[in-house]
Amino acid sequence: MIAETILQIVTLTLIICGAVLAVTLRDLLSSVIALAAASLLVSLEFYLLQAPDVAIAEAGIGAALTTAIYIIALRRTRRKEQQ
Amino acid sequence: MNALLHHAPVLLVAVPLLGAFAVPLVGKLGSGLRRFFVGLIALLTTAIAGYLAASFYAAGASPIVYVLGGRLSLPSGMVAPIRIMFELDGLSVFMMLITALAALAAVLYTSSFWKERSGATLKDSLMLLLIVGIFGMEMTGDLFNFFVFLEITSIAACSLVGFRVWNGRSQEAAFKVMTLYTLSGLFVLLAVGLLYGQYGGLNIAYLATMIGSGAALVDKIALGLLLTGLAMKAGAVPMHMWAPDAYGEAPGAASILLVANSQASLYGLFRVLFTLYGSAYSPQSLAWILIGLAVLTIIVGVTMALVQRDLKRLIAFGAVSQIGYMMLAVGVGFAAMTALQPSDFGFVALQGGLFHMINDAACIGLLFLAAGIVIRRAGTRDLQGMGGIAHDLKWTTAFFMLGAFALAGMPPLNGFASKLMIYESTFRLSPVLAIVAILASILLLAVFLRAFQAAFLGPRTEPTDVMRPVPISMLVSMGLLALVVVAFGLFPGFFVDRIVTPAAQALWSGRDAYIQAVMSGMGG
Amino acid sequence: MTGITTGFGAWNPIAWLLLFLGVVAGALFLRRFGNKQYKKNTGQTKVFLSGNEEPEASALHVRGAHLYWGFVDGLSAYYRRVRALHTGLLSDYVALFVGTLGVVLIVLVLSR
Amino acid sequence: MSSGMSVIVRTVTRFTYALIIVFGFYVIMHGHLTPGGGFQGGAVVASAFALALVAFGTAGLKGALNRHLLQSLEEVGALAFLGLAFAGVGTAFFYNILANSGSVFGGSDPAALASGGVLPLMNWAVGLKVMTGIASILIIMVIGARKEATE
Repeated sequence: MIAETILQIVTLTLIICGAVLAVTLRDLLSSVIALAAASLLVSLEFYLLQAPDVAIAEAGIGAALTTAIYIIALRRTRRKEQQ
Repeated sequence: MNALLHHAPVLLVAVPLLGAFAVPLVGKLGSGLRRFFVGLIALLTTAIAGYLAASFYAAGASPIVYVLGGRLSLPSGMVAPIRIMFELDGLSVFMMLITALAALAAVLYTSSFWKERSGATLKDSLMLLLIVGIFGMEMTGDLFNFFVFLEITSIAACSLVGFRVWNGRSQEAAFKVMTLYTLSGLFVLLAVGLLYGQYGGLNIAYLATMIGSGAALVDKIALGLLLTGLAMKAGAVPMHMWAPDAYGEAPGAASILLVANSQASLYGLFRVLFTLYGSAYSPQSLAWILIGLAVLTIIVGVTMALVQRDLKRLIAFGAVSQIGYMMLAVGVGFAAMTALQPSDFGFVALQGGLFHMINDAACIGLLFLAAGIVIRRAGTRDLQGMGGIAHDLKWTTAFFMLGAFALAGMPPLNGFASKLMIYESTFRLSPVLAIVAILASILLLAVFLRAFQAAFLGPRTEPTDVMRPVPISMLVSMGLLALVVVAFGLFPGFFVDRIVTPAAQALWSGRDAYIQAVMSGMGG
Repeated sequence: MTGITTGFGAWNPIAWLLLFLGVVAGALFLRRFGNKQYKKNTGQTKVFLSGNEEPEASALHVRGAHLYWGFVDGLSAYYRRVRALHTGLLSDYVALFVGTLGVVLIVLVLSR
Repeated sequence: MSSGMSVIVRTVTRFTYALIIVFGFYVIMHGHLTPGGGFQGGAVVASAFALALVAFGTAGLKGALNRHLLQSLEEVGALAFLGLAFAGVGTAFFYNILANSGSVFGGSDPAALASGGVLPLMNWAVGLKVMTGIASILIIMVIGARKEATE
């Protein structure tokens, strides 16, 4: 019980870190990777909350597909965000 | 009860959905066949809607419940407890009729407009999908399904707004609309989640009984989220900014479906206010929020329409102001209903507001469809560059004039009848509101006279488009709406008695019947 | 059957139409007593502009943006504010949306 | 875009590509028994496709896998789903006609792979629609990006 609580707290903290990084990073590719990491952690959190169904969808859509789409879109623009 | 009537509610959603997915496959066989197929689907949908409405009113307008998946018992003998249902009361059937009218007009209009352009298959598919979403929103008895259908309309509407992919302006409008629609969808989803967390159910009737004991803080927050999100999708000021962009950039036939979409959101708002919360939580402040938004919508919509130079944006601001009239009437009805001593003028206000919905769909639709032809002929959307259209397009001119006069409330057309009911009932609550509404209506007439004068009158100008007669299907489509305008104008009593009064009664006193129809049948 | 009664007033389009037709008939009847000396396509019908030549028809057509300028000018204080609201920026749209949500929530939470 | 990414990415993709697809089909196939289903499985299969597309670029696109075919398959998936829903219209829309019928999917063992009536079939239909739909979105995006780059 305690272990699970700690795991959840760690996961949630990391999700927030990933989200903040995704917004603040100036390198857009790193930003996308941070977003993917946050998505994957959200997926883990769904699993911990006993929603494996949602976890699979989140891992597939949030972590894999949106990242791929972002990377494809990034090819059309510059990698660094301008001030 | 025969089989077709029994399945009619779900067929209204299923048939256009089938059409939407079959259109690309049929389209591979030829564009003529595709247009025939889409027209067939639209006619079939309208026929089902008409049949359902006729039998509904003949049977005394008591709520119909349709359970998807039916009753299936597991091998263990347990009956599947999961029920996704459609529930139709007077208001749903009334809204369904509006949508069927708009859908038929839009599909008829579009069947020749895009004959030679690419992407027509996609547009047909998206329009049918939008029709599916609107019908679903109006008929579902489940709050989460309401959200799902709301998202279907959002996605289809955004794609239709950004349909002209070669045009940067339409891409920008689609992006704005998509962001705002997604945000409003998230608010609605958050509210649904709050209610689900609180009461463990998603059925509107079930939630209504649970809220019946008095609203907690969570209920109030959910109500605020639902109210704002749906009012935004309906286009209430100050959240109306997307409406001119969307209406302006969408293809002509899609504009009328966007109007129906806005009205479906308004329907959701009324359903939440009157059925989901209703007598359980109905402070006067809620009515005044609605009235305040409505007055802002009326004033800003009309005055901004006056200074528009773009014909479609001008009509769009006119459409925004009309949303204000409906919200004003229903707000007044809500205030009268929830006052310590309910007064009868509230019922008249509800009747007027709902009657104005179908009138607005017909008039605004007529204006948008006529404007589509005018813009194609003039080669520009700028009123400054137009003139003399009336020399060539006799029928279009007549239809535009009819729509403009009806919308501005000129007797004996339909807009006058519904606006009269709104004025008279609003006057009883607060004379100032009625005066604002009347002045705005006069200003609306000025707006459309300006558009008419600038686009249709004046000397003949050289058209940029090749001179071709307006296709028959477009004239038939506009004629259908014009027929509604004239018929509802000349015989308002007939239609108010038949279709508007059951809808108003569903709001005024139908909450218990709506709940009972589901809750009493839950076991069997 | 054709009309509606609101409880405070009534509206019958058929009666209105009959009255309207009656008024039109009366007006046409009165028109018959008018001056019969009027001849088309003569100097009688020419536009009189202080003796100046009549301009081309296209020059006389009032374009869309030129109507009601006096009205708009009179309300310029109002229009300046409302137009400033319509920036066309998505962030402003969202800000107004969320702001409205905030106001609605505050009113709802405070009431009853 | 046609060039693709570095050797590391491509090598890893070669190893994981088939695994992801097999897992996706597993999720679709067992949708009525275990967590997941048509949507999730379809998304997983499509993510394998996205991985290949990002790693190898459009060079990895074989001629047979063009977007017209994918879009047609997507429509077929959607129509199959709706057709199964329409099949129950004798009782109610979405009525499970095969359940408890004693036929292939109508067995009485609730844990068997061939159980659940029309549910596995609907999972396959949804899975087909989702994987082909997302794949065609990706192809359209890649082709659009390439066109912009060459112009």
